[in-house]
Amino acid sequence: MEGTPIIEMKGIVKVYPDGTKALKGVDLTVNKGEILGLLGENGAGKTTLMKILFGMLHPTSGKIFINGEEVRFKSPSDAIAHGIGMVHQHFTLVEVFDALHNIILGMEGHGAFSKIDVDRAREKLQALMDDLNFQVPLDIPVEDLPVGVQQRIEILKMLYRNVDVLILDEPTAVLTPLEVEELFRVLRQLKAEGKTIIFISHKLNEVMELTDRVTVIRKGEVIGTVNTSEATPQLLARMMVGRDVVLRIEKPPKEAGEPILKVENLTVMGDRGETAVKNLSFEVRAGEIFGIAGVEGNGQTELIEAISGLRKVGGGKIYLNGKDITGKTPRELYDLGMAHIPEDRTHMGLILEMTVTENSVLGLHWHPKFQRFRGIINWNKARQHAQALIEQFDISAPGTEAPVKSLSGGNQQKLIVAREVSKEPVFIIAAQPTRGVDVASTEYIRNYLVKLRNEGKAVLLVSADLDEVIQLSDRMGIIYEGEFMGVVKPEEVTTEEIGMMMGGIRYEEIRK
Amino acid sequence: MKRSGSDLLGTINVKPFIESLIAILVGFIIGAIVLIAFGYNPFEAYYWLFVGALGSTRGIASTLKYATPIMLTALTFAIGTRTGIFNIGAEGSFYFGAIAAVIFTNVWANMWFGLAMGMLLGALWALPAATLKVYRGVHEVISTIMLNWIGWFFVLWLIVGPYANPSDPNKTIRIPEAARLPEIGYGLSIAIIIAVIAAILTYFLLWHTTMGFGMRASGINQKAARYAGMNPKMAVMWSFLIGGLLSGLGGAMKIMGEGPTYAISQGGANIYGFGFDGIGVALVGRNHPLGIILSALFFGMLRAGTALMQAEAQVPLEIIKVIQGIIVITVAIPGLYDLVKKALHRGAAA
Amino acid sequence: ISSSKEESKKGAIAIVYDVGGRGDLSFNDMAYLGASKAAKDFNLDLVEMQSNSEDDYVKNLETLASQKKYLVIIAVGFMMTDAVKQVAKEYPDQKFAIIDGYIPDMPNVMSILFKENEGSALAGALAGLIAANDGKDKVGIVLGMEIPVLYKFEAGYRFGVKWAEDYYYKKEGKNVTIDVIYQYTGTFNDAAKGKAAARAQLAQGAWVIYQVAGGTGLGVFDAVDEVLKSQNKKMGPPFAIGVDSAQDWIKPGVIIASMMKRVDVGVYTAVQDAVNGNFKGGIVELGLKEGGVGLSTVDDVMAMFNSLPEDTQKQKLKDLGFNSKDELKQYLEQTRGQVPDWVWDAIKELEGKIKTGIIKVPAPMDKDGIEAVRQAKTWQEMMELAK
Amino acid sequence: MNVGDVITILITSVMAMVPIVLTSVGAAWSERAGVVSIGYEGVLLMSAFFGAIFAELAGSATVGLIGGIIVGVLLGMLHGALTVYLKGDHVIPGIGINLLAMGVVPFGILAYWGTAGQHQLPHDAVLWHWKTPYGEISPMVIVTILVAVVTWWVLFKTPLGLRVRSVGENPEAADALGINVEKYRFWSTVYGHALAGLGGAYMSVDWLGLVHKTMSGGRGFIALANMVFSGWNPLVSLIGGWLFGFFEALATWLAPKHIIPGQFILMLPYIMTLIIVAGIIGKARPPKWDGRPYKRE
Ligand SMILES: Nc1ncnc2c1ncn2[C@@H]1O[C@H](COP(=O)(O)OP(=O)(O)OP(=O)(O)O)[C@@H](O)[C@H]1O
Ligand SMILES: Nc1ncnc2c1ncn2[C@@H]1O[C@H](COP(=O)(O)OP(=O)(O)OP(=O)(O)O)[C@@H](O)[C@H]1O
Ligand SMILES: [Mg+2]
Ligand SMILES: [Mg+2]
Repeated sequence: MEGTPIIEMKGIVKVYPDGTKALKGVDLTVNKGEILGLLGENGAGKTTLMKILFGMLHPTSGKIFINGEEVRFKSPSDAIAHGIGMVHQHFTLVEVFDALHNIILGMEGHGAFSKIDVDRAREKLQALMDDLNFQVPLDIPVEDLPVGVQQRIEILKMLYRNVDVLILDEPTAVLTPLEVEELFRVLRQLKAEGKTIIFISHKLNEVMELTDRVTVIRKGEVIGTVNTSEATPQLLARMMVGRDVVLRIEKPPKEAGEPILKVENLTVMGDRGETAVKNLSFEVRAGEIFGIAGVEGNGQTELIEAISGLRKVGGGKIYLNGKDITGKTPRELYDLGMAHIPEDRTHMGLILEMTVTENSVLGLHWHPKFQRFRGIINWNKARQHAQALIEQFDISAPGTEAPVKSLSGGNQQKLIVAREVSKEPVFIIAAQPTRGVDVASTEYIRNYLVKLRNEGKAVLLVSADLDEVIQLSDRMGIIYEGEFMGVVKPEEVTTEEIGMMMGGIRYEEIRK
Repeated sequence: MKRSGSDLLGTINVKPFIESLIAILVGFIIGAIVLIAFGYNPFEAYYWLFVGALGSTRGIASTLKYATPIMLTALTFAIGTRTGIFNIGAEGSFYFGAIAAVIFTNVWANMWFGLAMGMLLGALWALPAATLKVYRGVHEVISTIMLNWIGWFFVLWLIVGPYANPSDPNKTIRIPEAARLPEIGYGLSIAIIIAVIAAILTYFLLWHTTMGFGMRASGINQKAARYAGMNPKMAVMWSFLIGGLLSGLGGAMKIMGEGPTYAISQGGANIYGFGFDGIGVALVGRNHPLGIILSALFFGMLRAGTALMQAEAQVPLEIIKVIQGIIVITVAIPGLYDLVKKALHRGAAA
Repeated sequence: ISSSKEESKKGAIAIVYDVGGRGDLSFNDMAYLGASKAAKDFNLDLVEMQSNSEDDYVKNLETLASQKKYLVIIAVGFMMTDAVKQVAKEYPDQKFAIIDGYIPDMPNVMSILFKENEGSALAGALAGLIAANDGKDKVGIVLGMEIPVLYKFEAGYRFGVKWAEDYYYKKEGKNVTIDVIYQYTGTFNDAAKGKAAARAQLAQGAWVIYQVAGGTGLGVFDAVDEVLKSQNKKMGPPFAIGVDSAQDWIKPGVIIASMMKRVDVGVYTAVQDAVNGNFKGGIVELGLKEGGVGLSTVDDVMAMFNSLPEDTQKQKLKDLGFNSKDELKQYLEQTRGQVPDWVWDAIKELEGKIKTGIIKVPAPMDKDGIEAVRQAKTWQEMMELAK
Repeated sequence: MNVGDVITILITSVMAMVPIVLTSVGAAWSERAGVVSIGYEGVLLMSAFFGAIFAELAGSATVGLIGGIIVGVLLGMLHGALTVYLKGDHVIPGIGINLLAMGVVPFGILAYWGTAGQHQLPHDAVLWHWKTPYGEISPMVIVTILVAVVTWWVLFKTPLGLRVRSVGENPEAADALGINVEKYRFWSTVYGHALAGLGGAYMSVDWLGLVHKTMSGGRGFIALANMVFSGWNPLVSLIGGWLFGFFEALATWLAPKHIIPGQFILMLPYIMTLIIVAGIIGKARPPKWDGRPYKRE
C-alpha cells in the first residue's frame, strides 16, 4: 500500500535535558489519508516523537518534512498552522472552562480586547459536531464531564482548527467499548474526508482493527513498519517487546471459597449529591475475581471509594471476613487485610514528588516492620522493601531515592501493584489496573491478579476495558447508574449482551 | 544512584545548599557594586561586617543570639510549606509566646513552665487559622495576615494595660530571675541550643516519623494521603499547631533568654518583625530544618556584623538591607549551581 | 582608613539612634541636629549608628564602647535604658548620655530627661484658647502607638486645655467647655492612618489638632491642609500643632506652632560637658525653665530650617513658593497673626507660671495615671495629681 | 452620626481603597496567569518614592503616577524574568523586593531630598482633587473603579483574558494550542506589578502628598488578602478593598468615642474581614497552576 507521504521525519534524535536519550534517530513516514498506528512499550518514545512533530518539543537533531517541504516548528501554533493537531495522552483541558471556551481558546477571532463572539463560535461548533454526529455539551465546565466526553472535546478542539493530520496519543485508554466504537466511527469518517491520522495505542486489537499501517518503536528506535493487513497481534507484540508475549491469560478453573467481601444494600452519594450507587448487593469470595464492567461514570468510582473507606456510605453495610467495616478508615481497612490499586494512579496511588522508597511504603508505613519504635519510620527497612519490589516486579527505576515522577507511567503502575500486593491482603481492589500500560506490563499485571486469585485471595476488578473484565473475571457484575443490570459468568454471555446491559437493559429482560 | 548508610544522607540533598551559597556570593557581589556606586569601599565594608560577626567571641555570641528567634519562625514557615500551607502566622504566634512568658513566669517562676506556656499560647494562636482552613476552607493567607494584626493589637493592649511594669512603664513586668534562661556567656543564653534542637527535632519529625510522613504527604497530595490512610485534615492542623508552637517558643525565649531587659518593651518593639524575617530565612534555607539552621546563622551574622560595619566603614544600615534583599532575590534563581558549573567548565575548557 | 581626616579632628563622638532612626521628625532627628552642631563647633568626628531593631542596642553600644575612641556615646531614646545600663557597667571609662532614659546612679551616664508635659500644656492652652476664641468646643490630639511615654503629652495637653477654659472664663466671663478628642492610632509609621484619624476628628468638630505620632502625624498636617484648601484658606484655623522639633516649616500656614523637645540642646550640652571636662553622671531634667521644652517661635523654626542642607533649603523654598527665607519667615509670622495677641500673651503667662513652679503639670506614667487626668474636671484637679 | 460623618467616612474609605484595590486587581490578574508575588509591599513603597521623584522632576502628578507604573513594570519584569523565564520559586523574589525597598527608600529619601525619612511634595506635584467640606476625592478613585471593571471585563470576556486564565489554570493546555505561555505569564506579572506601582505612586503624589520611609504600612499584604478574599476576581476586589477601607474608616471614626480600648477598635477591620471570609465566603479556589513554574521538558 504505497501512498503519498504527507509527513516525513528523518533521523530524529531527542536527548532530554537530564541526559535521557529518548529517540535515537527515528525515521517515520506518514501517508496522506491513512491511519498509521504507532506501537511501542512504555517509554519507547512514541509520545516524545509526536510531541516533536507537534512542535511542543524540539528535536536534538533530525528533520521534518511536510508535503516534502522542510519545516521547523517553534511551538504548537506552527504545527497547527501546518495542519497538524494532537490529542494528548493526558488531557490538556482547562478544567474550569466549558467545552466551548476550551475549543476556541487561542483562536477566538477578532482582536484580543474585543468581546469574544460566543454565539458565532457556538454556531460553527454545532455545525462541526452535527457533521460528525459527535456531540458534547458546550456549557458545562469540563471538569464536571466524564473522560469520554473530555476526549471528544480534545478531538473537536483540533478539528475546529481544521487540521489535516490528527495525532491521537493513547486515546482509547480511558474509553468504554461503546465510546471506542464511536471514536473509531468518527476517525474512519475523518479518514474518508481525507484526513490523516496517527494513532497510538497499547491495545493490539484496536490497532489491528483501525489502522492501515503500523510502525513499531522500541527504546527510541524504529523496529519496523508493517501493513496492518499483513500483521498479527503476535507479530506486533514480538516486534514491540523483542520476545513472544502470552496474549492469553492462563486461568485454571477454580472453585471459589467463602465470601470475603460482602456488600449489602449499599447506597453511596456522588460529589454532586446524586445517588451514585443504589442499593447494591454482591459478594466477592476467596479465590475469585469478581469483575465490574460498565461505562465509566456509573458509580464505579463511588463504589470503590465506599468500600475502601474513602467515601461516606449513604446506607447499607459492608463486611470483610464477616466483620462490619462500614465507615472504617483506610488505615483500619489495611489492618483488616484490604489492598487497593486505585484507578487514578497519579493523583491517588502515588505521590509523584516523593521517592520510590517513600511511595513503596505509602499506606503500609505503619506496619511494625517499617517502624523503629512506634511512630518512627525505619527508612533503611523501607528502602530494602522498595529494592525488593523493584527486583521482584522488574520495575525500571533510576533508583530507590529517585522521585516517582521520573518513572514511566507503566512502571508507576507496576510500583502500585507491587506495593499493594506486598500488603499481603485477603481482599484486593484492582481498579483500571492496566490502563495506559504496555502489553508486557499488562500481561504481567493480569497474570499477577490471577495468581492472587489462585492463592485464594478475593479480587474485585473494576475496569473500563471490557476485554480485561471478561478475560479475568470468574463472575462479573454489569453496572448501570449505580445498579447491577446483571451478575453473570463471562462465559455464559455474549459481548453483545454485556453491551446491552452496559446500556441499561437488565439481564432478565434480555433473556426473555 | 544507589544509596547506603545513614538515613540522614538519604534525605538530604546538598545541591540546594550549594545553590544558596552561590546566591549569597552573588548577593555580596551585587551588594559590592551598590556600595561602590554610593562611594563606599566594599572590601572595607565586608571586612568589618565579618569581623563584627565572627571576629571575636562576643561577635560570635551576638551572631548566635540574632539567629535564635528567626530560626524558630523560619521553622514555622518551613513546616507550613512542607505540608502545603502558606503559613505566615509565625509573627502572631511569636507575640503570644512572648506575652505568655511574661504572664506565666510571673505566676510561677519556672523556666520550663514559661517555655511550655509560650509554646502553648503560640500554638493556640495558630488554632483559629488551622480550624478555619480545615472546616471552612478559609485560605491561610487571609486568616494569618488578619490574625497577625489582631494579635498584635491584643498584645499591645496587654502590655500597656494589665501587664505594664508599674515601676518602669516603658516595658512589661520582667521575667523573674529564677525563670530566665541560663546564660552561656557574652549575653548569649541557652536559647540558641534549644532552637537548634528544635530544628533538628523538626527535621526528625518531618522525615523520620509516621506523623511527619503523613504531614508531608498531605502537603503534596491530599488525595493520595487520604488513600494511604493518613488524615490530611489533621496534618494541616498539626502543621499550624507545631508551627505556632515553635514560634511561640521563639517568642518566649526572646524575652526569657535575652537581657538586659527580660521584658517586652512598650509598643512591642522587641517582639516585632521576627515572623516576617523568618520567611526569608526559611527560603534561603530551602525550607529544610537543617538548611534553616545555617541560613539563620547567616542572617544572624549579617545583623551582628552591621554594628561594626556602620561604626568603622560608616556604611549605613539601609545598604545592608539592600544586600539582604539582593541575596534573597538571587536565591530564587533556580539551577544556579548548574549555571555556575557550566560556566566554570566553559572557563576551564577555554 | 580615613586617618588623615581623623588627625585634623580633636576626637569623636558617636550617636546611636533608636529604631525610628533618622527621619522620625522626632528625637532622632533632633539628636542628630544637636550632635552635628556640637561636632562642628568642637571639631569632632561624628559616627552615627542606626538600629534595625531593639535587639541592636546592646550590640551597637558595645561595639562603639569597645572602640574606646569616643568622648561620649549618645543613646537616643528611652528604649535603650537597659542597654546603656549594661554596657556602661562593662565600660566604666566610657561616657554615655542617654536621651529620655532614667539612669540616676551611674557616674559615667548622663540621663537627659524632658518635661514634655510642660511643653504640651502650652500646646493645649494654645489649642484651647484658639478654639474658645473662635467659639468652638473641641480640640484634638492624634497620638502614635499607645505607649506610656505618650501619656505625658496627652496629660499636658489636657491640662493646657482646661487651663484655657478657666483663662477664657476669667477673661471673657463666658463658660466654655472644650472637649479633647484623642486617639492612639497604633502606629508611628503610617501617614495614611494619621490622615484618617485627623479627618475623623475634624469631622467631629476638632478645631486644633496636636500630633504626637511621628510619621503618622504627617498625615495630620495633610488632613488639616485639605480642610483649609476646601475652604480656600491659606492659613488656619483650623490648625495643627507639631511636636518634638519645630515642624512648622513642613507645612507653613497649617501648623500654628510645635511643641519642641530640645533633644538637640540636651545632646549639645552633653558633648560640651564632655569636651570641657565637666561631664557628670546622673539626671539632667529639662523642662520649660531649662529651655528643654517649649512652644516653637518663628526663630526656632527658621533655625530648624537652616539646619537642612543648602540644596534642600533652596528646593524646599521653591516647593513652598517662596523666593527667600525672609518670605518664609514672614509667612510664618503671618500665620501666627491669625491668632489674637492675647492668646499668645496668655501662653506666655502660663509658661511663666510653670517655670516659677506656681503651676505644676501632671506627668502620668501609666494607664491609671492618665485615666485620672482624663477624669479630672479642672486644671486644679489635675495639678493635684501632679503632686 | 450625622450625614457629614457618613460622607467623611465614605470619602476616607474610597481614598483608602485605591492602593489596596489597584494592587489586588493587579495581583489577581497576575495570579490568574499563574504567577504569585508577595513583593507588592515593596513595590508600593518603591513606587511611592520614585513616583514622587518623577512628579517633582516633571512638575506633574500625572507623570508621577506614570513613574510609579514604570517602577512597577521594572519590578514586575524582574519578578517575571525570575519566575516565568528562569522558572524560579514565586515567593522568594517578593521577600527580596520587600527587603530591598526597606533599604532603598529610607536611603533614597535622605540622598535625594536631604531630609531624613520624609518629604513633602510641592503642590504642583500633587494631583488635583475634588474638594468637599468632608474631604477631598481624587480622580484616581474613578480610575481605580474603571481599572477594576475593565480588568474584570478583559479577564472574563475577551480572548486576551481567556488566554491569561488558561495559562494560569493549565499552561500545558494553552501551550498545546499555541499560546505562548511564557509571554502571557510574563506580561501578566508586569501588569500586576504595574498596577501596584500605580497604587504606590498614588499614595505619595495623590493621596497624601508626601513620602515617608514606611508609608506602605502593610497595604501590600492586605491587598493580597483582599485578592484571596475576592476569589481572584477584580470586581470583587473592588468591593473587598472598599469594605476594608470602610471598616478602617469606621474604626477611626469610632476610636475617639472610646467605648472599648483603642487597641480593640484598631482590630475592627481585620476582625470584620475574617468574619466575612469565614462566615460567607469560605473556600476560595486559586487558579490551578498558581505559583507553579511551567516547563515543557
Ligand atoms: N520530560 C522528560 N525528561 C526526561 N526524560 C524524558 C522526559 N519525557 C520522556 N523522557 C524519556 O523519554 C523516553 C520516551 O518517553 P515517551 O514518553 O516518549 O514514551 P512513550 O513511548 O510515549 O511511552 P508510553 O507508552 O508509556 O506513553 C522515556 O523512556 C523517558 O525516559
Ligand atoms: N521529570 C522527569 N524527569 C525525568 N524523566 C521523566 C520526567 N517526567 C517524565 N519522565 C520520563 O518520561 C517518560 C514518559 O513519561 P509519561 O509521564 O509520559 O509516562 P508514560 O511513559 O507515557 O506512561 P503511560 O503511557 O503509562 O502513562 C517516563 O519514562 C519517565 O521516565
Ligand atoms: Mg506516551
Ligand atoms: Mg504513556
